[in-house]
Amino acid sequence: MDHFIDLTLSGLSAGAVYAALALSLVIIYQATRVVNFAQPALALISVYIAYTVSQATGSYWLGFGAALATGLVLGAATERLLIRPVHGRSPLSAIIVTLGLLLVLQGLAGMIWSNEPHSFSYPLGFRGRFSPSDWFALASVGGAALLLFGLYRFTPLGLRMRAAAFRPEAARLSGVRVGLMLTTGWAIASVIGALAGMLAAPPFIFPNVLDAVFIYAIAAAVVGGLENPFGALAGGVLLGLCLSYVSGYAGPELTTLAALAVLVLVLSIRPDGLFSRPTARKV
Amino acid sequence: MAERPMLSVEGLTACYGAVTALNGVSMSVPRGGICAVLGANGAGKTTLLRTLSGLKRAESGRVLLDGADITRLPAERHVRHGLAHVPEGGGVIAELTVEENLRLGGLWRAGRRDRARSAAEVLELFPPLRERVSRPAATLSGGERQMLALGRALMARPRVLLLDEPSLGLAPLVTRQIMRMLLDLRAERDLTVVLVEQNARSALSVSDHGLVLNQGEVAMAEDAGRLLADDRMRHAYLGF
Amino acid sequence: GEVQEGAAADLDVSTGVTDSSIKIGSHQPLTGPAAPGYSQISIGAQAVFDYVNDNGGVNGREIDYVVKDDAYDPARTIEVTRELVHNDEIFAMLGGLGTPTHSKVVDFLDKEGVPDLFVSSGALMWNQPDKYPLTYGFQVDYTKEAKIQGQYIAENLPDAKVGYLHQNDDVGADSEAGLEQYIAEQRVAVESYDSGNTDLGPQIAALKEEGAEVVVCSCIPAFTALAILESASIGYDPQFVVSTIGADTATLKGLLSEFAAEAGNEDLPVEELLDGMIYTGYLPAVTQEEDPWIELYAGIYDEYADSDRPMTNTTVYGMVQATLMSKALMAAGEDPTRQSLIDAVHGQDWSGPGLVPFASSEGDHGGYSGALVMEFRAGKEPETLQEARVTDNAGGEITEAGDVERPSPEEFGFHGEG
Amino acid sequence: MVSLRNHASTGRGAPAPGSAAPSLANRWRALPALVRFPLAAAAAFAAVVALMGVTGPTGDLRIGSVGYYMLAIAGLQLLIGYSGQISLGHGAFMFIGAYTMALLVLNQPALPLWLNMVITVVLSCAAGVLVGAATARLHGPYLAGATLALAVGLPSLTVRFPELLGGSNGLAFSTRGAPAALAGVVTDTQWQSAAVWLTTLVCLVVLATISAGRLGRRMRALRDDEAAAGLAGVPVGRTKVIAFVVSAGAGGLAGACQAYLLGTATPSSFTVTLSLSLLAALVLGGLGSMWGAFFGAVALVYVEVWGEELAHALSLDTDVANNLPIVFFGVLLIVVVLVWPHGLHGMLRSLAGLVRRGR
Amino acid sequence: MRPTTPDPLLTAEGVTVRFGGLTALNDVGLSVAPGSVVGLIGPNGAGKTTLFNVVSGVLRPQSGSVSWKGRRLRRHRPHHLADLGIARTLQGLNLFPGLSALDNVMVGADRLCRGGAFAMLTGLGRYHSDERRLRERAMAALAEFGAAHAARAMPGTLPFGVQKRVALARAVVAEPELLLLDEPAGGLSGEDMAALAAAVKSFGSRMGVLLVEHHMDLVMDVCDHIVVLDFGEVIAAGPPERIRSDPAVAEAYLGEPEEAGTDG
Ligand SMILES: Nc1ncnc2c1ncn2[C@@H]1O[C@H](COP(=O)(O)OP(=O)(O)OP(=O)(O)O)[C@@H](O)[C@H]1O
Ligand SMILES: Nc1ncnc2c1ncn2[C@@H]1O[C@H](COP(=O)(O)OP(=O)(O)OP(=O)(O)O)[C@@H](O)[C@H]1O
Ligand SMILES: [Mg+2]
Ligand SMILES: [Mg+2]
Repeated sequence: MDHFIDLTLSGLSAGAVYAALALSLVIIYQATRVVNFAQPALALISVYIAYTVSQATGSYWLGFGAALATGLVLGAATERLLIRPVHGRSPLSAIIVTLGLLLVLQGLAGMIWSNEPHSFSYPLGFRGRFSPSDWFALASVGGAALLLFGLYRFTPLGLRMRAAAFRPEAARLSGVRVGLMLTTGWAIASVIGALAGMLAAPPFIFPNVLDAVFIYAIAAAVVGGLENPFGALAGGVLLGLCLSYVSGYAGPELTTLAALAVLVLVLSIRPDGLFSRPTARKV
Repeated sequence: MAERPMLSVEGLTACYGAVTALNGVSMSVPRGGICAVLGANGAGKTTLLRTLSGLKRAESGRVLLDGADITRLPAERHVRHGLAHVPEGGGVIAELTVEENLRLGGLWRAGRRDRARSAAEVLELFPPLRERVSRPAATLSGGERQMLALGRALMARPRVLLLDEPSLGLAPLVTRQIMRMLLDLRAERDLTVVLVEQNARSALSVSDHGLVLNQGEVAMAEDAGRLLADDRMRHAYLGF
Repeated sequence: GEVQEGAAADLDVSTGVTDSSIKIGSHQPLTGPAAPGYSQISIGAQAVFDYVNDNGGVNGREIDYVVKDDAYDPARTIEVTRELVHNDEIFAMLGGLGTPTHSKVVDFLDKEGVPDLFVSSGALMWNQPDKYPLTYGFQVDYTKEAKIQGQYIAENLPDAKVGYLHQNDDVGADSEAGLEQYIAEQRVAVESYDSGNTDLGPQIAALKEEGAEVVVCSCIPAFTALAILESASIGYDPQFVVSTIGADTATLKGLLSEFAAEAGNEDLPVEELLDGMIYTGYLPAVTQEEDPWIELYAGIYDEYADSDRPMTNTTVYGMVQATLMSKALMAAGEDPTRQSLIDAVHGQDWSGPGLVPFASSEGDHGGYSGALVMEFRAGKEPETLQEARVTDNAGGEITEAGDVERPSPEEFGFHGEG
Repeated sequence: MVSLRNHASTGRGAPAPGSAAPSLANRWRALPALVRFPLAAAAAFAAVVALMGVTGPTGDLRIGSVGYYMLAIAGLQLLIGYSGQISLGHGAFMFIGAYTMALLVLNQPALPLWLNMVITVVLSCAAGVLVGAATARLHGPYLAGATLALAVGLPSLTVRFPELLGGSNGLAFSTRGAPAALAGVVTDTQWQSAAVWLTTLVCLVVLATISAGRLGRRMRALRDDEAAAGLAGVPVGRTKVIAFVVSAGAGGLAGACQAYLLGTATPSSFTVTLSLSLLAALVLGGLGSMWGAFFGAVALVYVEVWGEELAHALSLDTDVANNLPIVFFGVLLIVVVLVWPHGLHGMLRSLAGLVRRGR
Repeated sequence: MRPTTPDPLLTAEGVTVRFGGLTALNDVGLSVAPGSVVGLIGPNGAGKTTLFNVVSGVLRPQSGSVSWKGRRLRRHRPHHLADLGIARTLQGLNLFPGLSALDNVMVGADRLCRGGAFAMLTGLGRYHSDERRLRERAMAALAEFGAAHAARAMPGTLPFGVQKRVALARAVVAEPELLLLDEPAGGLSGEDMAALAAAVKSFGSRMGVLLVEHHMDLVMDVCDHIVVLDFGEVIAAGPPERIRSDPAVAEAYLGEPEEAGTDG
């Protein structure tokens, strides 16, 4: 029983991290219909900046702020410089551009900070069954999802962002500054991505540190449905728990297969994820 | 014309790559005027409207809205100047609900109360929409989408309305209602309308003025009544 | 289908040797998920070669060390190895890294007649003189080391419940084979991890659940650090016994440096986390600053290494490989051929940098053949709990190695005009 | 106006009047696919053999690598470029193929190579049926996510069944090289690379035939508009599955060729990176044409090499040098997609167009 | 219907479709005889497209049945239509933008192939004869609608009217026995509309046609029989003359009767 509770708790805190990165994927997907493969790299650079800042200043929270700010800038810049030129082309173009950016940024991180791991601390204490850091992860990710949900559903900005994402031309005719909205979407997403990075990276950072988390984040986003921030949250937690149980009871080498199984199971019942809206009418 | 025209276009030219779709088009519509733009498929009618609303860049020429040059403004600024465009095929946002689509249309205007009133008016105008306010626009029938597109444009309370084939897919009764509505709006708020239509007869019947495009050039600009009456022109350009 | 045996390659050649240089090749994971940690090895080796070249080279020749990145992907290893052999025309291979990777090129190197010295892996397969006459191991293999660990635990902690924490590849399997010979009865749990998944929570929780008082950790450094942190986080305090691959204390300290304040001891925060850790080793550690070899290496590192990070045991590992290589090349004579290099390797007395005897005879290609047992002491020199012992990787006895002679670098003679 | 636009739109492929070469090209294009594709393949094979005459042993190996990557990418081309199903897990089929080949060589050494290849194709097609059927209802990112999970999950089977699949060290074996009669004339690697290319080209002929014909048309139709394709009589689900099966077969065979050429099958060769690289190479080479597969495969094999040579030539700091090839590939991806939306193939075609117009 | 008409091709009986709380079709029936052109009209949202969707297997009705040549269709899917001999155009264009006009039409002709899966996959057997026949048939169909010149062009580069012709050619190339047309005249100019009317009339001799359209001139001109839907129910059915003067239809759909003829 104790073991079960341990696994549940560790699954929850891992799930929160998957959820955060999944959330950033969902936002970008909603904003530009792009699955952002560069997300882990954007988060990675943010985390390295945080590392540098907190090394220099000695303050974790200054670094934390710097990471979020870096995420904001990087996200916006990526959208402006790389995504906008391929806007309206096939989804593959965007996938490849973000893949390219992933390679470039991971390579750059290796060039600047080397491929060696650096020690990187948790936001709060890491001791305890469900440590303060775990609480922080769960609370900050849940809070972010709530804020986003509110933003999208109830504010004019959210409405504008959705309109710009779905039908840019129609949105422009209603006075929406489409470019600005898409950039905003990317910026918000990358801030959350940076948060995910800050939660996922400890105890070490190195250029590939977010790779595995990213795979699970994609799985979580798909399981939850890409149309809904709560989907990402639920998908992340569900996946975190499943993987923790599988790893604990059946062996860690099965975790990736378990992720595949969860994905196939959910998608065979709901092809558009758990929280998708009813499928749109096509004819 | 003594009064300053609401919309005036001078020597507008627009191209798609090597194809010149609009070639030196000039026109002017007085405040409260309704101008029908006619022409065969591919004549450049849609291109004209898209250039007017800034969706397409003009190669040369000027567009003046109530005297202000709006040629180089990006599309999203036009609606603030009071110019609304209902594109060909409506352009509703299928993923949003009917209510959200309408809300979006009025978003740039301040005043929540004002917006609510417009929404009520639009739903009054198109009763089928009222029963479907909370449904995704994707589930609407073709005609219902067209109504929604019009409604969204009206939410902006435009001074000039550009309509691209509004009757497409609409039942005759609704088409007639829309034509009548245009007349009402003109009477009420001095709305100026540029109306692109295949259905030349019904378009001309509500217009003051008709403009016939042929291969991107103005083939004829005439009083609507006279166009309707002139058999020769009708056969040559309008095919009826 | 399987192939027929080819004729043995001609070894009386001096491929890669010019009047002024000798070309040596290696494949290392410089990028990708396996890069962290390991990229230090070639930096260390390069620094030693630079030092050698500045100090007379080997018999007057400079060593040209060519490292190719294989990203730990065997397909790439095969490609870069062929490139090294055919295009770069290396004289010999040094310290090709990784079991899954290097195991795919031993046949090829053997067929091409390229001496394959000092493979960077503790797998058992390098020591098969009949099958791979040109391949020589370097580090103590996983089974030997585990036997020594097992015996130590059986003798010194006979009543403790033991849990294993393994990497789920040959490191884990070979170690378990060794441990089981001595402490099968004491073992209460076997947990494994995948190096792609940095969440050790479930494994540590399971070890705690089974009540393991000793945890034998056959892990790479990052996972040793993770195990320590994870245990600390759930308030579990077993005695860790760590294999040499994961016991690079310098690296561990670096990895744990941020958790200093957490450990509670403000003066020696990081060391507190590692205090009392038992580990096995066969090379001097960077922390042994008095050791003449470490002194030399530290000097070389400062002067030549292309790195702004502190030197670690992993660096020392590469440096020792390079030192041994240089010595072998010196011994291969004025006009080295591949055959003369092999002969030199066979007859060589390697005592010097290492703390245990090194096997490279015609019949035993095993490399370092045993280990010491040490304990990490916060703020102090590590304490040697048990002097060097050696053994084989099957069911053989463990014997004390006796006093291992360690000539100083000057006496060792691994560079010069000859 | 109609006729004018019509002319403009067909102008790209149409011959410039009066020049001789295009008429030849036209006659070539008029040949039935059954003649044209095998002829082209035979010419390509001759070119490859000739090329191996002048490259060194490493070059021979790389030529072989280009061969099997090309096969895998061509299969992906059919799946993505034609049927529009974006798969991020094609490496999984290579994995299946490579392990099938390895197990056959190790356990059934008497079987001839061609039979191994046939068995591989059958097995990987069967895997394709499973995957295709499980994903037929999925769209866009959902399909991408599911296939990505496949690529990540499948190789971990090796750790689950270490006795059979060799654990994380994988399987190593040696394959037959050149026949004794040719010893000294042809090296083993040359022989093996040629065998890989022969396999690849035979499969490319099949893939080209499929994509040029009815099945290819069905796939492109459902890629463009699934609902309309269904109403026009295209069996949507079945066509999607067939696309998966065919491309899985090609991917599996590519994996088998890799295993045969390198004599190994190891899980760390089949990471997500492989799947993503295949996709990247496909787009880099150019979607929608089998030439794209060729350029993509060349880029996949050689960009890394050039990047390393560049790093070597610049004698950079280690950290920078180590990471330069990755950055190099990333920049190439971004630049090509931004500047030439139709990939390297598109770029070369437009260059050729410029040259022709310039004459 | 008239007693002389042959057995109907298609019959729908008691079809009811609900979307959540909204009843899109309520107990609707209709039938199409070979060689007849049946018009289906009604206000926007009346359920015309929904009925098409039921007939073509896109939607499954909550109750009611669809029969083809007297046999009840159960669980049929859209791609079965072509094999049954039914073709459908969509509201809007729905050409395949990545295929040339000719290829678009060849997709529609797919069912005329004689070769099986083997030929498709290997290029052997009937592969080439099939390709050749399909191409010839498709060219003939394009020529019939006056779009032969556009065969190699991509749909996006074609004028709207020509695109519509290509879509029609794609629908009829496989010689269906029943053609379902959903607003074929939308967006067409007068000239193209006349051509369309002629084409639909000519279909009448070869196949049954079920036509949804808002252009009353066209409907009245080409249809033998008209069914009027309103709020998902049939409010009138009969020959054009009767519909034109039906007061219920006028109120729901056409507007005041004296204006009824002025559209088109
Ligand atoms: N995106 C485009 N790319 C290239 N050419 C285009 C594009 N859009 C329109 N054209 C061409 O520009 C010309 C004018 O087209 P436009 O759509 O303005 O005509 P229209 O009068 O609105 O026709 P319709 O009655 O069919 O709507 C046509 O020749 C058309 O082929
Ligand atoms: N998938 C769906 N989900 C919810 N409601 C739907 C769906 N499809 C259709 N409806 C509703 O059913 C009604 C009938 O729609 P249908 O498309 O059949 O109308 P129609 O007669 O074709 O109209 P039009 O002439 O405007 O095209 C409409 O009110 C529409 O909103
Ligand atoms: Mg138009
Ligand atoms: Mg409809």
